Amino acid sequence: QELTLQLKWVTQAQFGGYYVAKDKGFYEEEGLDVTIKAGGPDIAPTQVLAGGGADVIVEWMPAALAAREKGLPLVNIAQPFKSSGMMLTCLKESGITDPKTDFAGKTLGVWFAGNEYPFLSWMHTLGLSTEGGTDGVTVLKQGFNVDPLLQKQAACISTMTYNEYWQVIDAGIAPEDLVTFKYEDQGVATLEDGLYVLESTLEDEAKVADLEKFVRASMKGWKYAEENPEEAAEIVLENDETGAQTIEHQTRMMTEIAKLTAGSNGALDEADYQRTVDILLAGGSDPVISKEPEGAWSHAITDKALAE
Amino acid sequence: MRNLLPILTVLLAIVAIWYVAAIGMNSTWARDQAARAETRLSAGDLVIQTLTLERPVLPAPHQVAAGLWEGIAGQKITSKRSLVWHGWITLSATLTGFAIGSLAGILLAVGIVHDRAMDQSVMPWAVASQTVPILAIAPMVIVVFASAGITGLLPKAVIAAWLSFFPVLVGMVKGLRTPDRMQLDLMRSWSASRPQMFWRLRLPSSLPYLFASLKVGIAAALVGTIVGELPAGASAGLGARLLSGSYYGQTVQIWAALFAAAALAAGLVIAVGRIEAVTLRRMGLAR
Amino acid sequence: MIEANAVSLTFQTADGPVHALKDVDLSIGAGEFVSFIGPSGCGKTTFLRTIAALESPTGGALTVNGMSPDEARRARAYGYVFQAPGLYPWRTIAGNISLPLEIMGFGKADRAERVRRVLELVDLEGFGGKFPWQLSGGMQQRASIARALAFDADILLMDEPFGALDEIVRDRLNEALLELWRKTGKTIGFVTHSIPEAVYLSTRIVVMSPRPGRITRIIDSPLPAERPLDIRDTPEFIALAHEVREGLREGHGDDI
Amino acid sequence: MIEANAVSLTFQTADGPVHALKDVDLSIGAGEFVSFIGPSGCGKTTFLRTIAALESPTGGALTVNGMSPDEARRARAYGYVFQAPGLYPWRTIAGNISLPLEIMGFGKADRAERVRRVLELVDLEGFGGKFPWQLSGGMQQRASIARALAFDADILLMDEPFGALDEIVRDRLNEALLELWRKTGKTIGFVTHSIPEAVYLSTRIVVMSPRPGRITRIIDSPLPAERPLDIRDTPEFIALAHEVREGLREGHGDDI
Amino acid sequence: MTGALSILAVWLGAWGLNIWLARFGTRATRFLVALIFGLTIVVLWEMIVRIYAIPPVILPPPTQIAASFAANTAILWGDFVQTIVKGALTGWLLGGAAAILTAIAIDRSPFLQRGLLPIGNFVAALPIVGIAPILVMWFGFDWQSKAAVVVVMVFFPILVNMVAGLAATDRMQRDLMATWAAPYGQSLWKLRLPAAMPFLFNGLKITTTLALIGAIVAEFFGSPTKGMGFRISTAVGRLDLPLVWAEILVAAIAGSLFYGIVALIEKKVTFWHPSQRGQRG
Ligand SMILES: Nc1ncnc2c1ncn2[C@@H]1O[C@H](COP(=O)(O)OP(=O)(O)OP(=O)(O)O)[C@@H](O)[C@H]1O
Ligand SMILES: Nc1ncnc2c1ncn2[C@@H]1O[C@H](COP(=O)(O)OP(=O)(O)OP(=O)(O)O)[C@@H](O)[C@H]1O
Ligand SMILES: Cc1ncc(C[n+]2csc(CCO)c2C)c(N)n1
Ligand SMILES: [Mg+2]
Ligand SMILES: [Mg+2]
Repeated sequence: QELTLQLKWVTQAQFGGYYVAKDKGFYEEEGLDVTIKAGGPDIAPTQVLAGGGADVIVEWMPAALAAREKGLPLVNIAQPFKSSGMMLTCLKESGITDPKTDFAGKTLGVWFAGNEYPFLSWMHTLGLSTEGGTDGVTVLKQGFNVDPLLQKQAACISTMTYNEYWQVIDAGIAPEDLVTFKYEDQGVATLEDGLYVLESTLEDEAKVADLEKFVRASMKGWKYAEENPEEAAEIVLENDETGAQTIEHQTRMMTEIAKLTAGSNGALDEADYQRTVDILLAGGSDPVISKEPEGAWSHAITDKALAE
Repeated sequence: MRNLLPILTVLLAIVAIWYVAAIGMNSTWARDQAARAETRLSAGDLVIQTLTLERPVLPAPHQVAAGLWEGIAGQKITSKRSLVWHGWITLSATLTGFAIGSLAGILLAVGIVHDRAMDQSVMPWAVASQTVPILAIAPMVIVVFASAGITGLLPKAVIAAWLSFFPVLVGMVKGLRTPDRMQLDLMRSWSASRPQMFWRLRLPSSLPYLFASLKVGIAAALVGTIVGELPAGASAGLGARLLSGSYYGQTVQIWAALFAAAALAAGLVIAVGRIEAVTLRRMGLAR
Repeated sequence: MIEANAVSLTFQTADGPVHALKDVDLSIGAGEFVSFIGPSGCGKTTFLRTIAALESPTGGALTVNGMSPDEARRARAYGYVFQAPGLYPWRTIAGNISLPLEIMGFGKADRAERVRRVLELVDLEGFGGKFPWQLSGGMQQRASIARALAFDADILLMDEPFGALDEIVRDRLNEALLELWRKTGKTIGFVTHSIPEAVYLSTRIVVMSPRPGRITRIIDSPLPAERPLDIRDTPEFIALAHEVREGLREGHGDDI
Repeated sequence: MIEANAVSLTFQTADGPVHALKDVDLSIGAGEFVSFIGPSGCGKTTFLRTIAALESPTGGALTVNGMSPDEARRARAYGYVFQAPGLYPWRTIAGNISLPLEIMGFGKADRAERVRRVLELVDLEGFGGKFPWQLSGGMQQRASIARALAFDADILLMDEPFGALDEIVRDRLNEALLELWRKTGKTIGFVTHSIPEAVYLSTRIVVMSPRPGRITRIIDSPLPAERPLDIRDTPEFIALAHEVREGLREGHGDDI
Repeated sequence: MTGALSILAVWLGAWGLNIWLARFGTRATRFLVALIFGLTIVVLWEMIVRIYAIPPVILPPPTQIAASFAANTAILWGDFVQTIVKGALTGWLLGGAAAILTAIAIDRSPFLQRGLLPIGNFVAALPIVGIAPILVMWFGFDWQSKAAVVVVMVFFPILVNMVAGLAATDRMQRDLMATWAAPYGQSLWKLRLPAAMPFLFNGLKITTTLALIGAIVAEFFGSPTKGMGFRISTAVGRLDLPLVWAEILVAAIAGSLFYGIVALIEKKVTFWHPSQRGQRG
C-alpha cells in the first residue's frame, strides 16, 4: 500500500521517527510503501494535503485548526510530540528579563507561513500589540536563519529548543549571553508536529487501515529514535539531499527532540488539545480561531494502532 | 585575447575591494567576540580573524575559493555534498525548462507573425505575464504540481520555462519580422506559398535574433530553476544549497553555491554562443 | 504585352489619401525596353509594383499578357529586380538563384542547368559557391539579375537596379543588360533616376511627375538597337537626353 | 591653401595593410573648387578626411593654411559635409545649424542671426523649427550644408553631398552650390561619382584610381565661372566629360 | 462532458470573434481584441474551477479573487507602498543612476570598458536572487535590503545598455564633432547622451520587471510584517488563496503600469527615434 507523508520542514532529526521507521523497514513490515516528502520554508503542508499531494501531513495544531476554520476539514489522528519546543531567544544585552514588562518597544523575530499563531496568541495574552509602537512589539518576518539576532536586527528571535537555539550557540554566543522564554513555561504552549489527514480519508475504510499501520510503525520509529539518537541522526543524514546537515548538529537535535516526544505514545491527550484550543481562542479581536472546533481530532486510528 | 589584461585588472581590483570589505564588514563581529571574551585585539589579529571567521558576514575570496574547491573537487561527484552533483540537478531542470520555454516561445511567435488575431490578443498579455511575480508564487506552483502528483524536476522546469519563454518570444517575433518588404515581395513575385515563405525566408532570417534571445532565455531559465529550488528547501540543487547555506548560517556555502551558479550560467550562455557560431557559420551568416 | 487603361492608385494613409498614380495609360509591346523616369515620389515604383500585382490599382484596368496582373503573377510571368541586390545571405549565389526555381518546383537537374546558364549570362561563372557578402556590389547586383532571369519569365521588371553602384560599374552593367535584352528578347520595364541611363537603354522613355503621379511625356528613342557606350557622346543621344530633361523639368514643381 | 606632398596613408587591417593613399601630390589654392572623382575605394574619402585631420597620413607632408591639418581643425578652418545629411534627429533644423556655433562659443544673438542667414542662403527660410525627419532628403542635405556654412570656415569639404538625391534635385543644388561658391569665395574640396557633376562644378578635376589610391590625372577646367545648367550640352563640356571618363577608364582595372 | 463542451464553446466563440475583429486593425479593435482575449481567459478560468470543482486552496476562481481584492484594498495598498514604491522603485532609481554615472565614467576608458563589460555581462547573467539572503543579512529587514537587491539586479543591464548607447553614435556624427573641434564635455552632452537615450530606455524597460521580481523575492528572506512577498507567503500559510491572487494581481498591474510609464517617458524623450516616430504616424 502506498502512502505519502508531507513533512513540515526540511529533512532533519525533528522528523527522525519517520525516517527511522522507513529505513529500519517498520513500514515495510506493515506492508506499507511510504514516501516521505520533505517540506521547506514556504511550503504549507495543509495546502499540499488539500491539493491531494499527500495523504498525511506533519503540522502544528494552530495552523491545522486555522485551516479547519477556513473550511479545510483537517483531523488530528496522532500526536507524537507531547510538548512544545518553541521559545523566544533574546540577547541579554537587550535588557529583556520579563516578557510581561520588557517586550514593549522591542523588535521580535517570528516565523510566518502558518507558524505565527502561537506567537500572536502569546502577545495577545500579554496585551501587546504586534503593530509596533512604544507599547507594542515590532514584528519581523524571520527568514531561514538566526542572523537577525547575530546582526542585532532583533532583540529576540523565535527558536526551537532543538534547532535554532543551538545555531545561536554554534555561532559563538555563549548561553550566558542569552535569555530564553519557552512557550511551555509561559503557559502558551500549543501542540506541535501532529499527524493530520482530511476528514474524508477517515471515511474510507481501506485508508483507515493503512493509517493504523502507518501510525503504529511511525511510533515504533519514534521510540527507536528516542533510544538510539546517534543512529537516528545518521539515518536522517542519509536522507538529507542537500548534504548541508552535520552529524553533530543532528545528533544533538535528536537528543532534544527525544525530550519532546518522551511523554507521548502517539495518542492525542485531550487535555493538551483543550489547552491549545483555549490559548488560540483567547485571541481577542483577531483570534486565530473564533469558535471551539468540532471533530478536529480522532482517536479512531490510535485506539486501534496502539491496541496491543 | 586583447581583453585579457583589462579583465584581469578589473578582477584584481574587485578582489582587492572584496578583501577590504570583508575586513570591514566582519570586524564588528570579531570585536564583539573579543569584548565578550574580554580580550583586546591587535590590528593584525583583527585582520587575521576577520578573514578566517567560521560564519563571516562577508567571506573572504580565499574562503569562497576553498569552499568551491571543496565542493567541486573535494567530494565524489555523486556525493550530496558535491557542488557538481547539485549543479547537475539544477542543470537538468534548467535545460528541460529552457527547452519547454523556448519551444513555447518559438511556436507562439510563429503563430503571432502569421495570425493577426493572435498577434493582437497574445502580445499585450505576454508582456503582462512577465509582471506576474512567478518567483514569489514558486512555492505554490510546486504545491499545485505536487497535487497533480508531479514532483521533482518538472515543477522547477515549468518556472524556468515561464521565465525563459518571454525573451525567446520577443526575439523570435522580431526575427520572423525582419525580412523587409523587398524580400517578401520577391517571394510574392515568385508566388511562393506561406510555408515556403516561412521555411525559406522568415526562419533563416530570424536565426540571429533567435540565438541572441536564447542566450537571455537560458540565463533566465537558470534563475527560474534556482528560485524553484528555494522553497523546496530539502531537495537538491544549487538553489537548495543556497537556502540550506542560508538556513544554517554558512555564508561560505552560500557564496560557493552562488559562484557555482554563476559559472553554470556563464557556461550555458557560452554553450549557446558556440552553437550559434557553428550554426551561423554553416549558414554562411557569420563573416 | 502590358496594357494600362486609366490606371489609378490611391493609398489611404494616416495623413489622408496619397494619389500615387492617376489615370495612367500605357501600352508596352512584347520585347520593348521601357524606362520610367521622374522625380522621387512620382509613382514609378508603384506602377512597376502594380504591374507585378504587388499592389492593386484602385481604378482603371490593367492586363498583362491578356490576364489580370495577379493571374500573370501566378503564371510566373515576372522577374523582379530591386535597387538593392536583396540576396539571402545564408545562401550561396547558386543557392540564391535556385531559390525561385525550388519554389516553382523545378527539378533538381533542371535547376542546376539553369543556374549554370544564367551565371554564364551575367558573367559570374565560378562564383556560384560564394556567399553574397564575398562579392562586390556590382557582382551582387548581377547575381540578383541572374536570379530574376533563371525561371525565364517573359517580363523583367527592374526598379533602379543600378542606383547604388558607381558610374563605371554602372556603365558596364548597362552594356551587359542591353546585350542580354537583345539576346533574350524579353520585355523590360526599368525604373531609373539617371537620364543618360534611361536614354542609353530604352526603346521608349516614360517621364512621370508627382502629386498626383502621372505620365507627362512618352519619348520614343530613334537610337539603333546596337549601342556602344560611346553613343552617349553623339548629338542624337544628347538631344534625346535634353528632351528627357525638359520633360522632367516641366513636370517638376518648384519644391526640391 | 592646401598643400599635399607625397602624402601616403596605409590602414592596418586584419587582412593586411590597405594602401588607401600613395604618394599624393596636390596643391589647392584659395578660392578653388576642386572635385575628386574615381572608382569606389580609390581613396577620395580618405584624402578628404586627411585634409580635415580626421585621419593622419602615414607618410608625406600635408599643410593647410600653412598649419598642420590638426591645428587647422582646432582653428576651425573646415566645414565638412558628408554624403548623408547627418543631422541630429533630436534637434530642429535651426538647432542643428546652431550646434557647431554653440560648441565654438558664439553668443546667442549672433547664433540666431547666423542661423537665419544660412537658412536663407540654402533657401530654407521657415523650416528652422522643423525636425530633420520632417523634411525631404534634398532639404535635409541643404540644411547640412547650411550647418557647415554657419561658422564661416575658409574651407568647405564635401564628400558626395548629393549622391543620394535624384537628378533634378541634384541639378538645383549644383546650381545653388556654384552660386554660393562664387558669392563667398570659399575653397571647396568636393568628392563625387558623377562625371557631369564634377565637370559642371569644378575649376579643377582630380581623377583618382585605386589599389593603391593615387592621382592619375588632374584636369583643369576651361569653363567660365558663370555656368548655366545648359552649359552641359555644349561641346566644351562634353569634351571635358569625355576626358574625365577616359581618365577614369584608364585607371580602372578589369574588375567590376 | 457538457462542461468540457461549454468551455470549448466559449473559447471557440471568443476566438472567432477575435479573428473577425482583428481584420479591422484599427486602434479600437486592437484594444478590444486584447481585452476579449484577457476576459476569455478569466471566464474560462472561472468555468474550469467551477465545473471541475477545483479546491479553492489550489486555484480560487476569479470572482473570489475580485471579492478579496475589494475587501482588502487597505492591506494591498500598504503592501504596494512597502514593496513597490519603497523597495523596487527606490532601488531601481538608485541602481539606474549609479549605472548611468558608471557608464559615463568608463566611457572614456576603453581599457576599463574591455575589462568591465565582460564581467558585467557575466554578473548580469548571474542568478542574482542568490544574493538576496546576503543582502538581507547586510541591510536589515526593512525595504532598504529590498532596494539593495534591486540595485544589484538592475545595475548591470542598465550599465551594459548605456555603454552600448554611448558608443552608438555613428562615425559621421562623431567626425562632425571633431571637425568643429568640440571638447569632450560638449560632444558628451550634445551628441552621445541624446544618442544613447534609446539604448538607455531599452535597459530601463527590461529592468522594470527585474526590479519587481527582486523586491518581492528578497522579502522571502525576511521582512517586516508587510509587503507583497510577505503577504503572499503568510496568506498561503493561512490558506487565504484569494488574497494571494489579489496580491499577484496587484503585482501584475503595478508591473504593467511601471513598464507603461517608462515606455511613455521614453516616447517623450526619444520622440525623434524612428521606432517612436513610426508609432506616431
Ligand atoms: N505603401 C504605401 N502607403 C502609403 N503611401 C505610399 C505607399 N507606397 C508609396 N506611397 C506613396 O506613393 C507615392 C509614390 O511612391 P513611389 O514609391 O511609387 O515613388 P517613386 O517614384 O518610386 O519614388 P522614388 O524615386 O523615391 O523611389 C509617394 O508619395 C509615396 O509616399
Ligand atoms: N578605417 C579604415 N580602416 C581600414 N581600411 C579603410 C578604412 N577606411 C577606408 N579604408 C580602405 O581604404 C580604401 C579607400 O577608401 P575610401 O573610403 O577613401 O574610398 P572612396 O574613394 O571614398 O570610395 P567610395 O567611392 O566607395 O566612397 C578602401 O579600400 C577602404 O576599404
Ligand atoms: C521561514 C520559516 N521559518 C521557520 C519555519 C518554522 N518551522 C517549521 S518546523 C520548524 C522547526 C525548525 O527546526 C520550524 C522552525 C517555517 N515554517 N518557515
Ligand atoms: Mg521608387
Ligand atoms: Mg567615399
